[in-house]
Amino acid sequence: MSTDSMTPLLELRGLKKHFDISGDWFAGERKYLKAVDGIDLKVYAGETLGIVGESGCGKSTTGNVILRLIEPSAGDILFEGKSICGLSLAELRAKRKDFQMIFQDPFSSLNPRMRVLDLIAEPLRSHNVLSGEKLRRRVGELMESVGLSPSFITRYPHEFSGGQRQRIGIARALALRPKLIVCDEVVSALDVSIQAQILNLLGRLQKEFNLTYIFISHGLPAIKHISTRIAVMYLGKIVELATKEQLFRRPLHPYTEALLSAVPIPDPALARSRKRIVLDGDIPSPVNLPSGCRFHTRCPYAQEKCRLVEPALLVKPDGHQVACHFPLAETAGPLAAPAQPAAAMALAE
Amino acid sequence: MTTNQADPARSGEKAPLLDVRNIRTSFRTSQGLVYPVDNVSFSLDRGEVVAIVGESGCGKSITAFSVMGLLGDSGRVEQGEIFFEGRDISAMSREQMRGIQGNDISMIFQEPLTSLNPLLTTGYQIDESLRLHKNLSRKQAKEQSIDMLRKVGMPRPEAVYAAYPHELSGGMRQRVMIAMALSCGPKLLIADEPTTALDVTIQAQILKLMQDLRSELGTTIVLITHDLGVVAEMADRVIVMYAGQVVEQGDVYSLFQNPKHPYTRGLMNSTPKIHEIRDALESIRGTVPAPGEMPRGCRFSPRCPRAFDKCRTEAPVLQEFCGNYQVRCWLPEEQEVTLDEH
Amino acid sequence: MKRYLMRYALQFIPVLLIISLIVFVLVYMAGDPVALMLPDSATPAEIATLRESLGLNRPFLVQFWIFLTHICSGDFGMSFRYHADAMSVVLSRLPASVELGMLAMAFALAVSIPLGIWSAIRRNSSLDVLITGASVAGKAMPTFWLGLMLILIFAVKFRVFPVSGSGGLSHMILPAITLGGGAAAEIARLVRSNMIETLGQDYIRTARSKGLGDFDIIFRHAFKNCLNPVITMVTVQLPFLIGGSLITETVFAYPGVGQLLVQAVNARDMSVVEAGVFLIALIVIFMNMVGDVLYRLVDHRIKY
Amino acid sequence: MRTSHESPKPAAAAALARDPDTLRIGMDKGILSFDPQNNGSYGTPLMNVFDTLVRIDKDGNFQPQLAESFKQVDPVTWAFSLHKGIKFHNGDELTSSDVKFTLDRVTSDKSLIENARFSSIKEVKILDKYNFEIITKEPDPVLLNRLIRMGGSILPEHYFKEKGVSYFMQHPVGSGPYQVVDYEPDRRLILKRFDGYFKGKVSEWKKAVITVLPDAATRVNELVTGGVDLVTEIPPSEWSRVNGQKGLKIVDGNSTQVMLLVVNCNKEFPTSDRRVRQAIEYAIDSRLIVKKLFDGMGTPTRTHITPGILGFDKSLYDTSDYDPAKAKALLKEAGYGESKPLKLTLQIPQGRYLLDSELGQLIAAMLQGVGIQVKIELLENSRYVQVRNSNKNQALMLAGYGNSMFDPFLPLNALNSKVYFKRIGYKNERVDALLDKAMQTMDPKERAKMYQEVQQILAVDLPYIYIYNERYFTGIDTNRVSFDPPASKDILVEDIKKK
Amino acid sequence: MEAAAGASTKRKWGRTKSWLGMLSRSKTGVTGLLIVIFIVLVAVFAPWVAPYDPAKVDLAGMLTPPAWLSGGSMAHILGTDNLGRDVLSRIIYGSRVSLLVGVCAVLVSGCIGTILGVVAGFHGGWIGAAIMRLTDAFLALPAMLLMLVIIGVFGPSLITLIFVMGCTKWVPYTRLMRGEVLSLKERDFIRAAYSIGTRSHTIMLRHLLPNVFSTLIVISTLSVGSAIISESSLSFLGLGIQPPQVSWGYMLSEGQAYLSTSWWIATFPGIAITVTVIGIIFLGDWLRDVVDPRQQGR
Ligand SMILES: Nc1ncnc2c1ncn2[C@@H]1O[C@H](COP(=O)(O)OP(=O)(O)OP(=O)(O)O)[C@@H](O)[C@H]1O
Ligand SMILES: Nc1ncnc2c1ncn2[C@@H]1O[C@H](COP(=O)(O)OP(=O)(O)OP(=O)(O)O)[C@@H](O)[C@H]1O
Ligand SMILES: [Mg+2]
Ligand SMILES: [Mg+2]
Repeated sequence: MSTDSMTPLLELRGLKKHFDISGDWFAGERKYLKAVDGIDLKVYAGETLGIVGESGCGKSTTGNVILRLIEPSAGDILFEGKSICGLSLAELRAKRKDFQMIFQDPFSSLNPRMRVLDLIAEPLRSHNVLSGEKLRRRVGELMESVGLSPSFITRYPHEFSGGQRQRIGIARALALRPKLIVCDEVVSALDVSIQAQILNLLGRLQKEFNLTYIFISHGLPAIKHISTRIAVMYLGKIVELATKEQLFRRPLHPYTEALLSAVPIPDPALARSRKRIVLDGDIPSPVNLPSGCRFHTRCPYAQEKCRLVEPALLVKPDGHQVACHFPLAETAGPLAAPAQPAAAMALAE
Repeated sequence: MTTNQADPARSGEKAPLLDVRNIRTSFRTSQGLVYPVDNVSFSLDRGEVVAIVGESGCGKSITAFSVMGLLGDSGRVEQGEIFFEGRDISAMSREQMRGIQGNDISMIFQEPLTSLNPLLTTGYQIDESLRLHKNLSRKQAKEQSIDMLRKVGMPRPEAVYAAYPHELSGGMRQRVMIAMALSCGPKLLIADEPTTALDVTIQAQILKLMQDLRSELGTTIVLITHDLGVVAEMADRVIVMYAGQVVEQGDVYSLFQNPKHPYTRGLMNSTPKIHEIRDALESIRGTVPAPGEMPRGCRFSPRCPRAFDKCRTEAPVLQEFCGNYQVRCWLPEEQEVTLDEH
Repeated sequence: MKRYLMRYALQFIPVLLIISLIVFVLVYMAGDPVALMLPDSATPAEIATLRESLGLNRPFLVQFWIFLTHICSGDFGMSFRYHADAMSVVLSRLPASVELGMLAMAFALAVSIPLGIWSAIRRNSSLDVLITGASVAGKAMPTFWLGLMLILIFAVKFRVFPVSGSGGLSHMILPAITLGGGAAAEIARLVRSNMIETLGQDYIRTARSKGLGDFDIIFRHAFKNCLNPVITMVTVQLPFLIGGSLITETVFAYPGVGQLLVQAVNARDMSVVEAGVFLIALIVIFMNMVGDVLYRLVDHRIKY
Repeated sequence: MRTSHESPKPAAAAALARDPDTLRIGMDKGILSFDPQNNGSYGTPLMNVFDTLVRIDKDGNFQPQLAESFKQVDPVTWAFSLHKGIKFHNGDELTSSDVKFTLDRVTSDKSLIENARFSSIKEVKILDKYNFEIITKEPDPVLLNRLIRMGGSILPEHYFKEKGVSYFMQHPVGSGPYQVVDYEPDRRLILKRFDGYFKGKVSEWKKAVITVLPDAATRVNELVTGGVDLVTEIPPSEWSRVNGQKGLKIVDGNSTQVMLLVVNCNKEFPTSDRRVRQAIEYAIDSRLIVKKLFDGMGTPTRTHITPGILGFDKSLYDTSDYDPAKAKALLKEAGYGESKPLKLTLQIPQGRYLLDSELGQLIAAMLQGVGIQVKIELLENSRYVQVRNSNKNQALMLAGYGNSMFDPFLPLNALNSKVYFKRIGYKNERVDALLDKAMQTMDPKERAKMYQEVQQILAVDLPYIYIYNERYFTGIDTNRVSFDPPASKDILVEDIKKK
Repeated sequence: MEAAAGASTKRKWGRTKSWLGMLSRSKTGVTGLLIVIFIVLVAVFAPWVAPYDPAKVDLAGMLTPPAWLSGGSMAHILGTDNLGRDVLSRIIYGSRVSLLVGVCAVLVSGCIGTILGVVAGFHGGWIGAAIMRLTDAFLALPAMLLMLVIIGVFGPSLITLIFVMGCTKWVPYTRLMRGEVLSLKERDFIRAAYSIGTRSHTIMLRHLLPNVFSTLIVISTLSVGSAIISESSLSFLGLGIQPPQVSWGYMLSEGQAYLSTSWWIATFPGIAITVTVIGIIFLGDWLRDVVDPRQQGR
């Protein structure tokens, strides 16, 4: 997909979100949790951008900041070329028609005391799009399009299974015909069988309504299945950004490599024969970030430079972006080549 | 590396470590009795890693709780026996059971976030079973606990010993759970979805840890999960459960290579795989029936793409295939099932 | 934590000031004390004279200003009723009230926690219904009724406790029970529902899986986890028990701040009301802080 | 606020309880302050600590107390001579200058509650250490009545001036038969017999412990359990418990308190019609009320002047004009009947007087019996006082007035149109003239006559409808004490005799 | 859509049925409902049920004990009070004021408290802080003073009484509701509502309020009892209802003086209050289940 010439649907410029966790007015020194620490990203119409990373690396925060559910600390968000950071709350509310979110937990993201009708109708009502019988009909259509029977319209969320609830969430996000949908871990809480249903549904809807997705997940297989491009986040920053094919064929960042190697493969023969990179230690605290490259504390290839200088996200000629002083393919580090489950990856595309 | 782990155990002892025979577990609910586990049998040899897989709600955890005697006030094992080292533990009093719980059999729970008491230090929670079962003094218990924490690969075990669960990351908490479960050197460890709540890098750490422990201590492990990837990496044998019943059972290689039950096959096909790329995933339509509303005949029949009349009227039984392989399905076993039927 | 407490204390200076001002306005609106001070036969002229000599005939704003300047220097003025420094009048009552309030709370806790736990363990049994009924009755029972009944039974009939008065623990037991009864009822209900919830938590199952007995499960694992609402209750109720127990104080002739304050309100004894409200506000604030410290002690997850 | 820090330990307090030389009294209310000139409440134990120049006896005669003798020199001058050798509790001798200091203080400091009652005094002239004269501004026939008031208690000039008011309040010194040992406000007052008392040993009790027990049931419970020897103010609802107990008894005493209806005679009220007022009086069966509420312990009255007080008129006392037929007739005459019933509001204080709301509801029921429609308005005490003092009283308002000066002028002057005209709306020139004159007449007999005439007029005009003269009820442990309650309601230890 | 509409009416009926079903399954719910219905009926039909005029003073029959005690008579089953009024009739009439005041006071204070609590929890910031400091101030303020002033301004009446109690009893609601809202606010569905573009007041009204409802029911049913009791002390001071009106609380206070000699005057209204409150609490427990869709059909 050649996208460079088009104006992106969404553009993030130096986006930062630092949570103030000092919590104390009189505290001498303020403490910040740097959940998102400078992200530049372009999302083009019709594509699916996947964001992966460990738990706590700032994926959800990024998603929330994009929708301004959390106010960014710095940086700019441009939607269709226009900044939405300066909008007043009322303007923003009107603008919300265009970008919607589907939440991670289908159990907690639906108000247990509202009926499906009200849940799906809420965005339409809030923006005074439709009312009365028309509204009801529209809700019925939406339910059908996500594969729910309209006869469920007066039920409460608890009367549905997890997959069905997630469909309600999707229907709600679709109600206003948005251009962009941020899917925050929409399948993580679901069973594999239902995961498949939802992933397929999202794919179908994307074609049908020409949607753009930002798909946030820590489940690599799912993200691989649905995305066109993938951004890998580590501790509030994007460390690698490439098309799905590039990323899975040849990851350039050691972190991506470790991530890929850690994914269990549901094939006993393959699983037990491949080489796994188990990262030591836990993700460092986002309050006291390590100096230099954020990953150096866990990186098997870390060198002196990594401790001192923070690498920038550089674009390779093929469009593959990586923030590493010693990207794997170039340095051809000791573990680089065999580490990739290359054989398995180069399957039919 | 763990391929033949089960063999020595099987030949070494005649009686299996755990033998679950036809158990049926009931729960009292406001709608009357429900049976989330119905007619489940399996046996475990010493040193084996057996995985139980299945969708959410199919009775995996309840099976484990039945073995542990943790069904609570409203549930009980209504039928069948559970033999642990030859003794029927399903008939034991709560008092007797307490001597086995945490000592001979221990369990790692599904949610490391909620399964640790948030108001007690991790050290206290590990010490507890040592003091109870091994009659250790506070000091001895502390030493052993810290030792155990070190064994599960915890950095700075002394600090972790004094920490509260909320001060630890998810992976650390899960390791505390494991340390807790292993502290008394159990013969059987039931790990209920030990990695589901964790992300891949931490999951990899934990899985590695469990493999190491098994090879070091020879602990028998029951691994409950719905992640087929984890199963493929860890298990010697796999038990597939659906709606409270065992539908397929066999060694990991045969099962993954040639799953016989349509449900198992459905599960495999709906799993997105990192080493393949497909346009659309196959999915099993419908959902797991609730314990109160089981369909007639084969419980999977409403969702089964290959169900025929008999399936809808008559419940299949678990049939033995070659060796230790069992399937609960009416499909003529001879009819070779191929992976790519669609 | 220290900083937190400091901030908390600072935040309350304006609150105290505002409370004082509200009280001033209310007392002013409630009418002046002169008519209440003088005997029934006082003539209008006599009333006017006294009012003037006490400065109560001055315009509202003037009085308000005088009050404001005094209160800022910590001077609450003289009590019209007692002809003594208002703050020292209130302070002289405080120790007795604090003692009684604490004992009442101790009693409430001693009774309600075991009962609450018990009815949680045996929930929906007849015992549970009985305890529920008793706590509802405890909440709906008027204080004077409870107090007088206790006196009639334990002091008059069986003579195990003195009827009234102060001095020693035995004098405080009946008033403490009377005062703590309502709080006990409420806390018992709270403990019950929290205990039920806690016993359903995953970590209780974890504890069971270790083979722990019921006692250990309840007291080592569950109890601490249902303390939070109890702490809230204690911190909300204690100021009431200390400052608002008119009936108990009257029935047991145990003069405390509650009685004093009501009498002062009735007599429009502005300075005493002001001083009393100020002190009670301090207690409320203090209890808020104590509550926060306790939360933190019980639950290390809470950060300030 | 503790007077001394050696307050008795609990054990000591318990020991006190059984001591044969200690009198234990349970009182319904405490003292508000030790300043006798600034103390709103009467019937307190304060008078054990202080002493006045003169006292009044049961028959209304003035008896010397601190003053050995006293006589009127001219219409405005009274000469007194003090007992010699009277000691204050701190050892100072009580002299004329103490008297002057005391009376000067109460007349000059307008913020003192007692100030108004002493305003007729112009000055105190010291003749010598023991002799002095009190000079009034105008002839004052009731000067001696003023001096018996609590405000006339003689204060120790030196001590008071040296230590200041607030110290005095905490460590009071008087010249009375008992001195203060320990005091906790609203809780307990412990008195010790003062050995230097000028009259010698007037009482057998070495000590007195006066406990405040605000709740009537609690007072009785303490008496029943032997916690106290004497308790004040026992309401009728508790009598049966006291009398039912062996060794306990209720003793009743005369008081000057009279319950009455303040009738609003202002034009806008139907009660401005005298016939209506009379009808109301005819409708109320005071004797039955006394019988039912107090078991007969009280006296129906048609006047405020009670026995023992100057101008007492027997014909109006212990009598009731109950006659419902006459009431109805009068109402009819005034133009009210079935078709046009008389409607009025009765204001009742709540908890201010003994059985006030019961009395009010009974009266309402009786008025309803003759066809008057009564709307009851219950008023909380402070609101009651406010309503009354701002003259917002309706047609009828229940009130109870005592007579702390034991002279007819205090209750009757209220009906002088110059005093409360707005409140009562009653003006009778003859009454005004008589009342004014009586205040300038020094001869008691003449004064008595004038007041009697006033009472007769009022009994016809009825600006106040009197109901009964209250008694007051003290419970005693007959094994320990005997007691003849005085009309002043003061609880004096010397009045309570040891058994 | 026809079908859906039909289904919805059917479901509605089904829902009502399931409420009743839930009620019939809950023994305490039935008990509570019966008690409350009984008392409401008694209150409504008081003139027909009561044997006597509750204000009728009878000097001949003062302090008659209940029928089963010696000296009692069947004419006054529960005895008479200090003015010879029939205790039973007074209890029957008293139910009117007591129920009205109890329920209305709780409604008023509950509304004030809940609104403030939800706003404080939802907005946080200085609005929230101001509201919470206000609750602190009200905790310290003597209720008596406030009552005196309000009643001084408006005069004593049933309305004033309810108003006064509303003004003094809202603090616990605010504190509790704020706590609930603070935790609800972090729930995903609130964020979801934001992301849709729902207005703040809609979020408070449609998302927060229904979810704090069950807590609200629990505390407010418990408060009805204390409201009835508070009415008594107010009325007894002359700040509440005026005779010939009666209320249970007023009877209690009137009977207080007679507790040690004629216990029945205060005890029977006390029992009436307790039974009513138990009924309301039981009913409240059931109501909490009814408003919770998750409990329906269980
Ligand atoms: N409101 C907040 N206040 C303070 N810290 C926050 C807040 N929200 C998130 N964080 C912190 O920001 C970091 C990033 O959080 P975020 O939820 O974006 O992670 P994530 O990548 O979505 O993780 P997960 O995979 O677990 O959902 C975490 O360390 C988290 O603790
Ligand atoms: N206490 C209980 N009372 C009644 N039914 C129960 C109880 N606990 C579990 N169940 C039911 O039993 C069934 C099996 O539950 P179980 O927890 O074993 O599922 P699971 O296979 O472990 O699923 P998951 O993967 O979600 O953990 C579920 O349908 C559940 O609703
Ligand atoms: Mg997230
Ligand atoms: Mg499970």
